[in-house]
Amino acid sequence: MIELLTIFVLAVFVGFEVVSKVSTILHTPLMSGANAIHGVILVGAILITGQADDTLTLVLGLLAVFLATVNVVGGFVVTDRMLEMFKGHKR
Amino acid sequence: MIELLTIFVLAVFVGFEVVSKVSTILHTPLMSGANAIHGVILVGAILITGQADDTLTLVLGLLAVFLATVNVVGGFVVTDRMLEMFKGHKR
Amino acid sequence: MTWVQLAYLAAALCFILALKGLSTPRYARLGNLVGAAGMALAVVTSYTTIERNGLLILVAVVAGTAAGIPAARQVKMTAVPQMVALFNGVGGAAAALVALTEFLEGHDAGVLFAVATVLTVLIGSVSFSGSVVTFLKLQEVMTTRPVLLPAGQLLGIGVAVVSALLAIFVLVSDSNLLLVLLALAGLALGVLFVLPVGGADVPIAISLLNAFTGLAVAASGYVLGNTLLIVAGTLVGASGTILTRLMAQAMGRPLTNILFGAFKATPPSAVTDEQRTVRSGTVEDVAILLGYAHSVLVVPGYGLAVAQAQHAARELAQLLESRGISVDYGIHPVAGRMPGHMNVLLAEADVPYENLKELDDVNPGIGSVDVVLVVGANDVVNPGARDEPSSPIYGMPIFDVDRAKAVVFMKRSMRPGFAGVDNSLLYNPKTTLLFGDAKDSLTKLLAAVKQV
Amino acid sequence: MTWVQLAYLAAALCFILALKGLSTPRYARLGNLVGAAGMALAVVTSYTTIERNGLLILVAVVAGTAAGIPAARQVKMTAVPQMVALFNGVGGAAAALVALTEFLEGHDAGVLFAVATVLTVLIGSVSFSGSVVTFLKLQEVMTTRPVLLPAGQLLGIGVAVVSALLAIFVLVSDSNLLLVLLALAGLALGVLFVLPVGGADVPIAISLLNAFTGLAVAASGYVLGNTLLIVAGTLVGASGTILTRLMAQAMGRPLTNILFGAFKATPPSAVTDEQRTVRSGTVEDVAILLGYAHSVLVVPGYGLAVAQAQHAARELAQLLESRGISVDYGIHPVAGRMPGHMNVLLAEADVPYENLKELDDVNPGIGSVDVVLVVGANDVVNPGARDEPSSPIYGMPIFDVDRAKAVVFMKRSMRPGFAGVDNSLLYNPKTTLLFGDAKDSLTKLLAAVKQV
Amino acid sequence: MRVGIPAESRPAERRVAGLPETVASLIGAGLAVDVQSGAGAHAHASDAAYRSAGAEIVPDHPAGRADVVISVQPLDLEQAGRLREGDITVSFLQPANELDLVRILAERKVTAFSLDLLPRVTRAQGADALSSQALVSGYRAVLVAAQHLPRFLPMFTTAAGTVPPAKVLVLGAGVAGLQAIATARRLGAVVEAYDVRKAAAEEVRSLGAKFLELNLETQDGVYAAEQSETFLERQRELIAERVAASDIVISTAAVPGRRAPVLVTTDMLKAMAPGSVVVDLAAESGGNVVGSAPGEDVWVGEVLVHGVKNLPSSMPVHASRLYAKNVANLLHLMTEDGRVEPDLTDEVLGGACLTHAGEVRHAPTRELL
Amino acid sequence: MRVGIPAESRPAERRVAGLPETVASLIGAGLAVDVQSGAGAHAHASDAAYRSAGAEIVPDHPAGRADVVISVQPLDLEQAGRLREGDITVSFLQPANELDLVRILAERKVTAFSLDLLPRVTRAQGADALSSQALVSGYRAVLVAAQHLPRFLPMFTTAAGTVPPAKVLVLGAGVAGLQAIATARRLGAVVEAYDVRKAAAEEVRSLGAKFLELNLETQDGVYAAEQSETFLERQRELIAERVAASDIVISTAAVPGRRAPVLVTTDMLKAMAPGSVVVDLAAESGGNVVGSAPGEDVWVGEVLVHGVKNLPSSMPVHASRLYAKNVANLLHLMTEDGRVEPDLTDEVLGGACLTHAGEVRHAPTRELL
Ligand SMILES: NC(=O)c1ccc[n+]([C@@H]2O[C@H](COP(=O)([O-])OP(=O)(O)OC[C@H]3O[C@@H](n4cnc5c(N)ncnc54)[C@H](OP(=O)(O)O)[C@@H]3O)[C@@H](O)[C@H]2O)c1
Ligand SMILES: NC(=O)c1ccc[n+]([C@@H]2O[C@H](COP(=O)([O-])OP(=O)(O)OC[C@H]3O[C@@H](n4cnc5c(N)ncnc54)[C@H](OP(=O)(O)O)[C@@H]3O)[C@@H](O)[C@H]2O)c1
Ligand SMILES: NC(=O)c1ccc[n+]([C@@H]2O[C@H](COP(=O)([O-])OP(=O)(O)OC[C@H]3O[C@@H](n4cnc5c(N)ncnc54)[C@H](O)[C@@H]3O)[C@@H](O)[C@H]2O)c1
Ligand SMILES: NC(=O)c1ccc[n+]([C@@H]2O[C@H](COP(=O)([O-])OP(=O)(O)OC[C@H]3O[C@@H](n4cnc5c(N)ncnc54)[C@H](O)[C@@H]3O)[C@@H](O)[C@H]2O)c1
Repeated sequence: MIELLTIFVLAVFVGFEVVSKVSTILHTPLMSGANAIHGVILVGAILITGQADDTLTLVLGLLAVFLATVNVVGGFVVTDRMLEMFKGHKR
Repeated sequence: MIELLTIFVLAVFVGFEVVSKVSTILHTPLMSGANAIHGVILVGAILITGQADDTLTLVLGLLAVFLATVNVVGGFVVTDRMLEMFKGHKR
Repeated sequence: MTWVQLAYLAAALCFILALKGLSTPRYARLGNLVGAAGMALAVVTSYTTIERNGLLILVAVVAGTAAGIPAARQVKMTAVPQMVALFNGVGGAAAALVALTEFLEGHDAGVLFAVATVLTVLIGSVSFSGSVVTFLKLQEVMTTRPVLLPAGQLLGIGVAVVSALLAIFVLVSDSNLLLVLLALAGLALGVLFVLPVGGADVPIAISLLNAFTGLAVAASGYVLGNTLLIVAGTLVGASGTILTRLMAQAMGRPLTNILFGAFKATPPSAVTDEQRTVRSGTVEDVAILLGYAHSVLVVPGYGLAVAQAQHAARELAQLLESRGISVDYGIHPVAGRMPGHMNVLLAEADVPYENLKELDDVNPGIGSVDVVLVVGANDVVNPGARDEPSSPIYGMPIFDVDRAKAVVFMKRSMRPGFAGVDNSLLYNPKTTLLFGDAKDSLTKLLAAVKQV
Repeated sequence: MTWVQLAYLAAALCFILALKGLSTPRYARLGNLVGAAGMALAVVTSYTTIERNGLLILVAVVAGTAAGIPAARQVKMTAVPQMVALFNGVGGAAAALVALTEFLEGHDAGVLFAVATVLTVLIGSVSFSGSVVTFLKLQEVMTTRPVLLPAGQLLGIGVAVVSALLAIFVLVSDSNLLLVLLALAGLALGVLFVLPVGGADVPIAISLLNAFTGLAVAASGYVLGNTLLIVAGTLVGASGTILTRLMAQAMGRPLTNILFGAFKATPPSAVTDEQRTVRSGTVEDVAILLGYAHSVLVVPGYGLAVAQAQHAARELAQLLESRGISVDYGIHPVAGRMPGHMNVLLAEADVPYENLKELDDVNPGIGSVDVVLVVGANDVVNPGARDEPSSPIYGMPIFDVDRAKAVVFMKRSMRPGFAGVDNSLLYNPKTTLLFGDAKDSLTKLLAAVKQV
Repeated sequence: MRVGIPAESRPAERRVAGLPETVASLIGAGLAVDVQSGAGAHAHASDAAYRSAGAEIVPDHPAGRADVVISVQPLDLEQAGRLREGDITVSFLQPANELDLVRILAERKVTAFSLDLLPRVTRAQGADALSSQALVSGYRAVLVAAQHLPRFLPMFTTAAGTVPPAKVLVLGAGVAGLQAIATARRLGAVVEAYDVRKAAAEEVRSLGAKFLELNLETQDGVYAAEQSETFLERQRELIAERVAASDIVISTAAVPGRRAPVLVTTDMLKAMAPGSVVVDLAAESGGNVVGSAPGEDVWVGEVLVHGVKNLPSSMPVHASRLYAKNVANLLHLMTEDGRVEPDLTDEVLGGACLTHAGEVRHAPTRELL
Repeated sequence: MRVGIPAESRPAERRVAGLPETVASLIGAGLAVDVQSGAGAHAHASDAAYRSAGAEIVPDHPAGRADVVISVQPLDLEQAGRLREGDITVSFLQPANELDLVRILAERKVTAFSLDLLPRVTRAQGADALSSQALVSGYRAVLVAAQHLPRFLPMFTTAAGTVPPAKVLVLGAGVAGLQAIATARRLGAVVEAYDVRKAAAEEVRSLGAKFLELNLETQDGVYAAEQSETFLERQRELIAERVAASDIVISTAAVPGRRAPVLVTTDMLKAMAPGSVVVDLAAESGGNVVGSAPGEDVWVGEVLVHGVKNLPSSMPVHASRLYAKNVANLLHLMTEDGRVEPDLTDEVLGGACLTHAGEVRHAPTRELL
């Protein structure tokens, strides 16, 4: 458990540090990319559905899988589209 | 074990990120401060000496405790002395 | 330590690198791809470990993909924010569902597990309903103005208190029903949170909800004992929080305004003059506009002289030119207060004569100018002189900057210029106003452009 | 999850914050204190968990303190680097001892444990012996020049191979003796590593050894299953590595030169002209020098004119002035290539006449000037004109900038000025050289000062 | 209709009211243009150049032959006597000094425009010859002062010692004054300026010069009016102090239609450092400096007072170019389909019109007659 | 010892070799100073000012009474005839033009220093009157040109059209040329320059002006020497092209001890736009421009060629100040304990010394005699 907490603390720092100097122009893509990343809940959804044995949990689980997939797939694709506009421009 | 590895990876990132934008004037104090921090081996030395039951390990352990203490104490003090020169100057 | 765990660790690494990449223009796109790769790895890995329902899960994934891709593909660039809000919402819902399911399934672990579950469900629901309302606002299905319920403040506090109580009861009683009720309370809280947020603040709200979802995912990671979820969720939670603060700063709004919007009785002063709205931007907005322009026209006027901003203007122009952006100066025959006023100043600042353009050089091609920087000029760019025969300055030739792609107006106030006539260009939707002394603004702009 | 663990976590947090603080001038000192507090917490916590030998440990700690504090207190500021090297070395030794002891004590765990032990011992010994040699070099107990053993390259490779083999044998055989031998091999390796490093590179070597020690500590954390050691050690290892790279960059030396110094036959070209060394700084060094100055004197010369850097110079001066630093310009009667050359340029850049000072205004008080920025001037600050009757420019009055507290020289090369005479000021220990076109340098400096 | 451009006949006038480029633009508007031979001589515009721009070169003054006569200086009485009813003349006519001429113009039912009367509104700026010629005067005034000053204007730090920058005081910060400020600053002088108009302070500072604050009420409005006694007292003190500290004084203060205000007295001049130079741009309208006379250099002790006379003429090429453009812009305002038919209800044209159909339209002039 | 400062007697010389401030510094060095009454009149230094600086005012030329005579222009033959053996004179003596004077100075065993011969080494800069007076000339040359040009130098965008900046070409970028470049640029002109010296390109650019590249071998060294024929050919082409494109040409090219090179021919002048102005700073040493004469304005077609004569004299206060400082610095170099005793083995003093103890020490002059 202390390890998980340590991981949490360290991850907070990494999250802070990594983002702290982003330029304004990247705010929206970064938000969208981060949004896609938290779609990793899909993993959780899969795991839980993969061991569901009654209908309720199965249904809930499948719903979670569906929603999480939308989050992941849509998130990455829409971020990529936004970032396309950086193409061709160089500093 | 995977948790320890995760911690290691995250700590590497934190270490990288935290230092990556330090200004030249702080190179030496930062090195010295980091040096003091790795004196945390003192904790290891204490723990191991604290359970030593034969003379060899006890002697080795105590030696480690002594050396680590020098590292810690000297490190922080010398860093502080270096940083004194920043005092009184404001931006 | 199994290969599954190592794969998860690799995925977590990918996510860190993705966020790092997304923070620098040059590597942003690559970062996104790395993130997607990490995600694929994580999903495939998790799929290999499941016991049953493989096919159903596959179907759900395919269905989600089928729903997500076209939505993301076909959305117009202007509608991206609401799309992001929606994706965020479903993510939050998924997290809440996962925790709920796990809770229903039967729970062995202790308090920490229960706390994590409760947090996940609550935050997930808030995030879901909040995001949905945001989506509706941005999509203009409902009004974009702040919605102030009669007793919004009280209501908000009330629901928050109820949620807290419910959460405690869940922890104490372990009751499934209460957990579902908590989810409902969370939904209500999300709605109440977002309703009073006005147009310009919505993106900040989305970012905040995004961070919330990240936290929910991290909490669900505790529930499931999965380090990947913890790392990824925490990353998003932390970076999302910072990002929200940065966005609020960039827009010059105090974060508390948005955070506690629900608990405030007064309407935020964002939208005031309904018919003639002006858009006032931040230095960063303008910096980005400039940083990604191909051609810029600087139109100096008397305000440049008053601010003695000639050196700052030249510095900015040189910086832009060093990035391959073409910069010209449009010198109006009567800009300033004496003939040749601008010439004197710009010569002092060593602006090359070749860069000084006159009306006839500029106006024909002005439609292809990306950004016009109006620095302390006013009358000389007033479209009234061209379009309104009743105007006292009708007939004076002007720079037709309203035909350029974007206009940035630097002045200190909404006061008119020498001729004392109002300038409709200020209200043009193409125009961004940058209030303040021209020298100050240019100096800040210089710093901001360097960071783009 | 016990309070001990939580205390360790808190200590780890302190260390992160300490490093963060140490990276910004404003919080550096606070950062160090936070680190010390974290350390105290960790040590006290660990002390409460021990089974026996409490008193002995206390004695050892007191002895260590008694040895460490005076050493750190009394060392002259110029001798700090060797002190740091020494502290680093004893830390490395301690890590190696801890791992060794744990190994001797009897080892239950598997391969990973053994690997960690071997790494700790090896790296710890390298760090120890390397640091000691560095110390001796800096203390000038032995020569500061690179020591190139006859077959240094071969020897280095040989010892490295032997170490690797020993390490593998230890893993296979679990032999205590072999581990001790490994420690000895590590010591040899450390010596061989540092011997060929020359004067200016020594600090970089210290930094690298520092990072090594961090890694050793992290590895020993694995050995002891202690997250605090892992986190702290890794932090130091990672930040130390980055720092080493940054230092090497700042000094303009490729890191590989130092890393593989031992395996190179040719002497590194670092130290060449023994008597007359120049110190070339980075823009950041100078920015910090300026950012913390109270008074600055700019001495422009012909190079300012050639670079057309007058605008950049004024901008920098204005920036400094806006921070309350007093900035004057020292205008030498014959600076440039025509009478009044500097006046023409500075007037163009709108430098106020009041800020232009002459020889007689400047020289009497020059001792209290914190930084003199010599921008493309040379002859007019050449102390030879004052001190060396044999000099062809003897008798020309100069700015006595060598009497100021620090001098920054901006020029493109070591070439002399108009008079063709060498300038001893370039070799003055107070002088930092900033090579490059004056305009470029000033522009970069401007950006860098903004970040101080 | 035919536009005539005479060679200027008044003494020392070197400008011309039309140049080949403006002739071409008038012809483009459907007009015919006569140019008196040699009209552009001082402005380096040859008869051939006019001819190739489409003008007809005529040997005599075009009055009586052309329908519109444009000139810099007003016509003399003889020339005006040749004008026919309905003819139009455009010139820089200052009615108060030319009452006889005004009478003749009115009698002969000539439509006379004076650029001196042109309203200073935004729309009329293209025709604002007061501004364009003041621009020339302000620039030239500094050159004249620099020429006469036995010192440098800029600062120089040299091996033979440091030369401090010259101190320049500009009195009156209208168009000419502002340009004088700008030019003196360009040459490296330290400049301060004074004006009674409220807006002038900001305008002076916008050129990087120092404005002298009187710390008394100042006046609004575009033109200066007359002042109260305490005000004048304080003004004199301030000016006396600053004049004494200056190496160059350039005075440009004017009140339209009135004598120029006297700002610098003989005592003030005597307090100046020997070798100082005063350039009085207002000399022709009475002078801001006691004792200054137009076109003359007067020594007051060791201080030189240069009274300016027709400074724009000293730079005929560009002065003519700006003036010709002003006149052409004015003509374009009243020309439609090749006919010059001024609409006197138009604010600009009405304001600039001195006489029309036998009537003197300018009220102050009507009173003087 | 006694230093004498005469009132300059050569025509149109308005400078003076000592001013009250330098007189004070000489007295501070233990010398006595005689000043001829009225010596400082043009430089606005009164007899009273000299007196209160410690000088004695004498009615006549101090030659024969003072031990050291310092002047701007060399003494005339009569004055030189009054000098006694061992007397010292310091002036701006160009030996090639004053051979009779040199003979008298040598005969009378006078120690004569000429600032024209002063080595241009770093140590001597404080006494370098060639530089200090060239500074004045370069500045004044631009004022003269601007004064004569019927156009603006700066660019103006106005309601009456845009005036382009004047194009100025400076030939010869020595001290005077560089200062002319700087001054013209200050006034807003577009400046280009040409010189044969290699280092000049960088020096010209260091003032923000454009350097004309010949793309042929250029010369090293401080002073220009004579050139090859192909070089001269290419140079002529380039100059012809750029002269034609310029509104103002300021020529300053000189080769010490030689006639100035002819750079601008009549054909080139004819290709210039009417109204252009050429200022020939080298007019006194033969002229860079064909037909230029010192002190005269010559019209070549519609181009004005102004041959310069003693330009520093047109700004006597500061020109004198710099010159007086130069001379004082030179005297300080040879004064010890109130005695002026030049050590002619010193590089600077030896180089500047023309005659000593009956001997002409300057080799080229010796050959000419
Ligand atoms: N050129 C001539 O010869 C001449 C002579 C006389 C009159 N005029 C008239 O002057 C006008 C010239 O037009 P223009 O566009 O140059 O000037 P303008 O129309 O007078 O506008 C100047 C603008 O600059 C802004 N400003 C003033 N100080 C500022 C500062 N420190 N920082 C930022 N902005 C500042 C003012 O707005 P805020 O107050 O909101 O900051 C003002 O709206 C024309 O109407 C022309 O007819 C010209
Ligand atoms: N003022 C006068 O009237 C006059 C006239 C003639 C001669 N002089 C002589 O000129 C000298 C003037 O002294 P000074 O100190 O001004 O000049 P200096 O001694 O000639 O030194 C100028 C320095 O600037 C550097 N430099 C050149 N271009 C540069 C660039 N783009 N960026 C950065 N640095 C650049 C050069 O070094 P790098 O090449 O290494 O960059 C050079 O060492 C004196 O010896 C004086 O006697 C003066
Ligand atoms: N509308 C336009 O576009 C336009 C065009 C040109 C000029 N103008 C304005 O016209 C005004 C006058 O310009 P002008 O050059 O013709 O002025 P002017 O020649 O009539 O007077 C010159 C200056 O002298 C000042 N003055 C008068 N009495 C004074 C006194 N006693 N002491 C000190 N100063 C005194 C006046 O205030 C004025 O600034 C200015 O405000 C100018 O901005 C407007
Ligand atoms: N040592 C010092 O401190 C010091 C002081 C002052 C001047 N100087 C140097 O002395 C040199 C001469 O200065 P000066 O002003 O007395 O020169 P000058 O008056 O003798 O000549 C003026 C310029 O004309 C140029 N010139 C000659 N022939 C030419 C031709 N055919 N075409 C074009 N240009 C031609 C010369 O190169 C010179 O630059 C310069 O290099 C200057 O830097 C040195």
